[in-house]
Amino acid sequence: MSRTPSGAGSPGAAPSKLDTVEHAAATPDIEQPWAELGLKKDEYERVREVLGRRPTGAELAMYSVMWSEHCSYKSSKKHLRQFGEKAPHSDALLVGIGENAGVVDIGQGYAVTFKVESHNHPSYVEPYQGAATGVGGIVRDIIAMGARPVAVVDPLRFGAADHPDTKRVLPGVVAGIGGYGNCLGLPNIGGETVFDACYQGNPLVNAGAIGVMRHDDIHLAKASGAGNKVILYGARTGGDGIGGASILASETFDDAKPSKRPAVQVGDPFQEKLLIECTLEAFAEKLVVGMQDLGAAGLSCATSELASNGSGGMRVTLDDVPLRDSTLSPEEILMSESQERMCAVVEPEKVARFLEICDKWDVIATVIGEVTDGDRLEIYWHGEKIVDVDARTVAHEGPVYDRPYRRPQWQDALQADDANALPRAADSAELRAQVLKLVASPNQASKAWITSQYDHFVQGNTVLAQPEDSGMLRVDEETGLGIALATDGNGRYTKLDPYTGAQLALAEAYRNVATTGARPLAVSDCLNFGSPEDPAVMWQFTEAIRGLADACQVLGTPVTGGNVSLYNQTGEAAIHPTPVIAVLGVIDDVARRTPSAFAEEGHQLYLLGETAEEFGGSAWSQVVHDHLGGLPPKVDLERERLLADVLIAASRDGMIAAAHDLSDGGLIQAVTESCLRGGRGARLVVPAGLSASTFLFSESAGRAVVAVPRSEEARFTGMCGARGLPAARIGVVDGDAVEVQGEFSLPLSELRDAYEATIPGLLA
Amino acid sequence: MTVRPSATATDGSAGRPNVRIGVVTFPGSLDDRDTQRAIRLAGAEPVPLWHKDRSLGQVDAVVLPGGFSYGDYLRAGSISRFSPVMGTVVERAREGMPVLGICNGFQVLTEAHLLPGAMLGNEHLHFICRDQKLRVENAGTAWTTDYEAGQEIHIPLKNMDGRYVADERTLDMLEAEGRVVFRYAGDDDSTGYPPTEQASPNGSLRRIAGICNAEGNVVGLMPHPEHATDPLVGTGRTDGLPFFTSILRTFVEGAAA
Amino acid sequence: MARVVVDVMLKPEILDPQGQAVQRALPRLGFEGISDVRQGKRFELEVDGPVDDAALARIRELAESFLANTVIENFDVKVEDLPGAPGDAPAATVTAGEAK
Amino acid sequence: MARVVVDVMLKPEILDPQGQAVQRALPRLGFEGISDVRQGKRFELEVDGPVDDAALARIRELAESFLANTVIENFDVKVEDLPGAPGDAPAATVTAGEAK
Ligand SMILES: Nc1ncnc2c1ncn2[C@@H]1O[C@H](COP(=O)(O)OP(=O)(O)O)[C@@H](O)[C@H]1O
Ligand SMILES: [Mg+2]
Repeated sequence: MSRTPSGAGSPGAAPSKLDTVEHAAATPDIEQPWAELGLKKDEYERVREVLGRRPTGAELAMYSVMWSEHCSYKSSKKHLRQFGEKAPHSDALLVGIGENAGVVDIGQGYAVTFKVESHNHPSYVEPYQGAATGVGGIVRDIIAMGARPVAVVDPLRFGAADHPDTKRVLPGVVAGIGGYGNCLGLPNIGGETVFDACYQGNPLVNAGAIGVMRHDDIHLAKASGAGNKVILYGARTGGDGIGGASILASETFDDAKPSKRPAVQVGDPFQEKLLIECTLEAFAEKLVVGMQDLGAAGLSCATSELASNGSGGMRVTLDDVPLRDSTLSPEEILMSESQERMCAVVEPEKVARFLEICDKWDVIATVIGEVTDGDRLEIYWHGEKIVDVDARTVAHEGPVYDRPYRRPQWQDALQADDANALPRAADSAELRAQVLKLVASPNQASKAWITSQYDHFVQGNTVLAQPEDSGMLRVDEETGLGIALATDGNGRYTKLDPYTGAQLALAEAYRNVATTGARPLAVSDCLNFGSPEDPAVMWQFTEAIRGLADACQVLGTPVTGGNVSLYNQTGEAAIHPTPVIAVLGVIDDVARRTPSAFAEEGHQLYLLGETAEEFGGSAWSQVVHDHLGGLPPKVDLERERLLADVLIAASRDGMIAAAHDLSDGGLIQAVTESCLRGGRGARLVVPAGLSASTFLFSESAGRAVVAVPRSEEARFTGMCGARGLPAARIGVVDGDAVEVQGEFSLPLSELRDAYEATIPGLLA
Repeated sequence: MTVRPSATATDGSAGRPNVRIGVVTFPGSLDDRDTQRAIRLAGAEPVPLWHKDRSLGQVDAVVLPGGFSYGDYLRAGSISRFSPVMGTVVERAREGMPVLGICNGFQVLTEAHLLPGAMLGNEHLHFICRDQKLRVENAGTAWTTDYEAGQEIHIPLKNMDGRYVADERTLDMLEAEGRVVFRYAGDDDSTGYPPTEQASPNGSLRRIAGICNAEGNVVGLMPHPEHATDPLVGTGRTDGLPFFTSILRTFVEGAAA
Repeated sequence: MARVVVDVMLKPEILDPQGQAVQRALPRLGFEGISDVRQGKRFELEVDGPVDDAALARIRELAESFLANTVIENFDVKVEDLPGAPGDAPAATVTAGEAK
Repeated sequence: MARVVVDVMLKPEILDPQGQAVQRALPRLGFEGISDVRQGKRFELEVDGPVDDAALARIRELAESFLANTVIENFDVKVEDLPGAPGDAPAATVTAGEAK
C-alpha cells in the first residue's frame, strides 16, 4: 500500500503537506480529481463558488459523496416532492419524509417507524456481505429514531431462476440476510422473492425494518445546543467502502487503482446488536439530544446532516476517531463506510453516563467534537483546519436535476401486444396442466427454502409471518395492540404501465395488510429503476411516483419515507421499473387476526370483488406463454378501500375463518396456497359468465377469497350486500383435492409436490 | 437428584414458595426476554443475570437462553463460556442446581464441558427455522417432569449450529444412562433441504436434540421451548410450557417435602 | 496423492469480526502480548495424480473463482507433504502461488 | 513482531459438510481429480516480542483451550516469517507443534 501516513493532500501538493483550508485558499490553481470522484464539471464549479475558493481534499471528498445520486437524490428530488404535496391528511403521521425514517402513531402511546432500503449493487458483487450489510444499514436507521427494532422484511429480485448466476447470488443473499438478521434477534416476517431475466446482473436486494417506541422517545437527527458533545460509537473506522477517496489519498492518480479499496464491507451483526442495546439504554435514560446512524458517506454524512439539521455549527477533531487502520488519511476517514457506527449528540454533563453505558456493552465510544455557536462545520486534523463549510451546502443544498423524460417509443407496441388475445387451454386436461405449471413456476412456488433460513420466532411477538399475506407483530402484551406489514411490487405490471403498476403495488400491499385484519395506515417505498440519464427510464420513474402519490391520496395512507435506487442496469438494458411498496397497518387486538389457511371442512368460500378478463403482465401469461404485453389490471382504489373495510370488519366481528388476497397467479394460486397451508381441499364452481381460464388465472385487482363458517354466512353476505361489495359463493372447503367442478381435480399431494419442489430443485 | 430449594420467600397469596429462575444475558443473547416471559407464564419469577457478574443472586435455577452470544464467532458458545457468570454457574451446577441451556445455551454448556459432546454447523449448511417434532425420551430430569416419556411435542427449532456430535463411546453411554432427553422425531419437513445422513433436521448423531448430565440437573437442547408457551405467538402451541412448570414443581414439591 | 492447501484470508483493510472477537477475548483468558488476530479459512484438497504446474494453475483458478471472493479475500495456495491424516500434517513445504 | 499461525481442522472422523459441499461443486465448475476436500480455520496471531519456546507453549495452550475444541478438532501451530501484509504472506517455515 502506498499511502502516506499523514494522508496526502491534493495531487500536486507535496505529499507531506496537509491540504488545509489555508493551503487551499493559497493555491487556487491546483488540479483536483473531481471527475474521478464522480462530480460533474459544473458541480465542482458550484463547490468552488459555495466556498469562495477551491475545496480542500477533505472538503472535496465530502461534497463528492454527499452530492452523489445515492446521497443527494439529485435526479429524484424534484419528483419525490409529490409525496409531501399530495399527502393525504393523517393524524397518525408524527414524523414525515426527510428524517431517517417516518414515524406513525398507532395509538396507546406507541409509535412505529419503518423503512425499506436497497442494497442492490453490493449484493451482486458479494451476495452474503452485501445483503447482510443491507440489513445492518436499515436497522441503524430505525435505532437512530429512538425505536427498538422489532422485525425485518426482505423484498428480493433475482435473474432467471435457472440461470447459473442465480445459484451464486440467491443462496448468498438469503444466507446474508438471515445471518445478519438472525444474529441481531430480529424476526423476519415477510418479503418477496421474484425471478425475472431483467434482474440478471442487477438483482434487487431491498431490506426493510420496523421499530417501535413510545411517543416521547422519538429522536431526530439534529445537533443543537452549543457545547453539546458529538460522540462517535460502535466499530472502529477502517478502510472499507471508501471508493473514490483512495484517489485523494494516493500521491498520484496513477497509483490509485480502482480495485484498491473494495466497495463491499463485511458486516458484524454482533457489534450491531450491542449498538442496539446500548443506544436504547441511552435513550431510556434521556441522555441523547440528537442521533444519526453512519451509513453511506459515513462521517461526511453524519456530521454534515447533524449540523445542518441543527443550528449548523460543529467542530470535529478527526484525530479522535478510533481507527482500525492507522494509515488512513483524513479524506478516507471522512468517506469510510465502515459498518456498525453511530453518532450521538449529548449534553456535556451526560457524556460520562453515556460512555459508561457504552462501556457496559463493550462498545467503543469517543467524543470527536462539539456543537458550536457558529454556522460552520469545521474539521481538524493534526491541529490544522481541513474542512470549513456551511453544513447545509453539503447536506441539503446539493444539485437538483430536472432530467429529461420521455415516454419510450416501444411503449405503444408493448401495450398493443394484448395478453388477453393469448390462446386459452383447449380442454380440461390442458387447464389442469396449466394450473400445475403455474403453481410450480419459480415465482409462484413455495419460498420455504428461503424463509426457513430466517428466524421468525425471536422476540416472542410474531403473530403472523411468511407465508401469510402480511407479517403481524404484537406490540403490547396487555392490550393485544399489534402492527402488520406487507411489501409488494410487480415489475411486469409497471413495465406495461408505470403509473398503474405503482398503484397496483400499493393496492396489493394495502390489501395484504387488510386481509390479515389490520387497518392500513402508512406507506414506505423503495424505488428501483434503471439509469435516470435515459429519458425512458426517467419517464417510468416520474410516472410511477405520480401514480403512487395519487393513489396514496385516495387510500388515505401517506408516504412516510423511502429510498431510491437508480442505475440498475447493464449497458442499455434497464431492469423492469420496480417500485416496491411497504404498507404498515395497525390492529387493536392481534387475537382477531385472520390467517390464510383453510383449516376446516365445510367452510364456505366466497370470492370478494369482481373478476374481468385481465391477463396483461399476469403470471399465467408469463408461465404458459412466456409473454409480456398489453395492459396491467385496472385499479379501482375506492374498491380497494371497500374491500379492506369489509375484511377488517369481518375480522373484528369474527365472521371469517380465513382470508387470502388474490394477486399474481390469480384465484387458483390463492386457493392452492390456502388449501396447502390448512391441509384441506376445496371444491370450486366456475361462476356463470366467466370462462374457467378467466376465473382461475385472471389477475383483476381488488379481490380476496375468504372462508366463512356456515353459522356466519348470512351475517357476512348481508354485510357485503349492504356495503355494495360483490361477494360470490365459489365453493367449499372439502376433501383432499382442489377440484374445479366439470374441469379437473388435483390431489393436494400432487399440488404440494409441484409447489414445494421447485425452489429446492433449482438451488440444490 | 437432590433439590435444595433456596426458595425461601413465599408469595403471600398462595403461600407457595416463590421460585426464582435466573436467565443469563450474554452480549448477543436474543431469547433472554422470551425466556423470562415463559418463566413468568409458568408462575415462577424470572431473574435477569448479567454475564459480567459472578453472583447469581438468590436464584434456584438458571437458564442459559438462545441467541448468538459473541456473534457465535469462533464457535457457538466458546467465548461466553469464559464469562464471570459461567464460573459460578459451573460451580453451582456441580452442586446440583438445575441448569437449562436452550440452543446457544446448550452450546455454552457443551463448550463449558458441563455436558459432553459438541455442536457443529447444520449438515445442510443453512440456518433452519421451523416447527419441530420431538420425542421426550427422559421425563425424569429437573426440567422435564411435566412430560411423559415417549410423548411427542412440537416446539420451534432455529439455529445455525445444531448438529450434535460426540464419539461413539460417549453416545453409547448417553443412551445407556438414559441421558438422551429429546430426540428429533419424524421429518415432516417442507423446506426442501436434502434429508441429512442422520435423518435429523441438522445432522445430529442419533437424532439427539437434547441431553442431560449424569445427575439430571443440567439439561441442554437445541429447540426453543420458550417460543411455544403462548398460543397467540410463535407456533401457536404451548408444548414448551411444561419445561418451566416442571422446574417450578421440582421446587414446590421439594419445599413441601 | 498429494495435498494442496488453500488458505483464504480477508484482505487486511476488510473488517474481520471473528478475528476481532477472538482477540478481544484473549485478555479475559489471561493471554497478553497478541496484538492482532485474523481468522480465515483453510481448505485441504487431496489431489489425485501429480501436483505439477498445470495442476497448481488450475487450483489457483479454483481458489480465485470459487474458494475465495477476491473482492474481499486474498488466498494462498501451497503444496504439502503427503500427510498421515488430514488435519494433523506437518506444515507446508512449498509455496506454490499467491494472490493479492 | 512475529506471526504465529494456528490451523484448526475437524478430526478426520467428523463429518465436514462444508468441505463436502466444495467437493460436490467441483465437477460442475469443471474441476476433476480432487478426491477429498476438508475445510477448516486458519488463525493468524501477531505476537509482540520474540516467539520463543515459552511463547509457543502458551499459544499451544491457547489453541487447545480456546481456538480449537479438541472434542471435534485438531490443531497445528507454526511460526511464520515476518510477512509483508496479513493474508498474503509466504507459507510457513517452522512447524512448532501439533495435537491430535
Ligand atoms: N425473501 C422473503 N423473505 C421473507 N418472506 C418472503 C420472502 N419471499 C416470499 N416471502 C413470503 O412468502 C409469502 C408469499 O409471497 P408472495 O407470493 O409474494 O405473497 P403475496 O402475493 O401475498 O404478496 C409471503 O408471506 C411473503 O412474505
Ligand atoms: Mg398476498
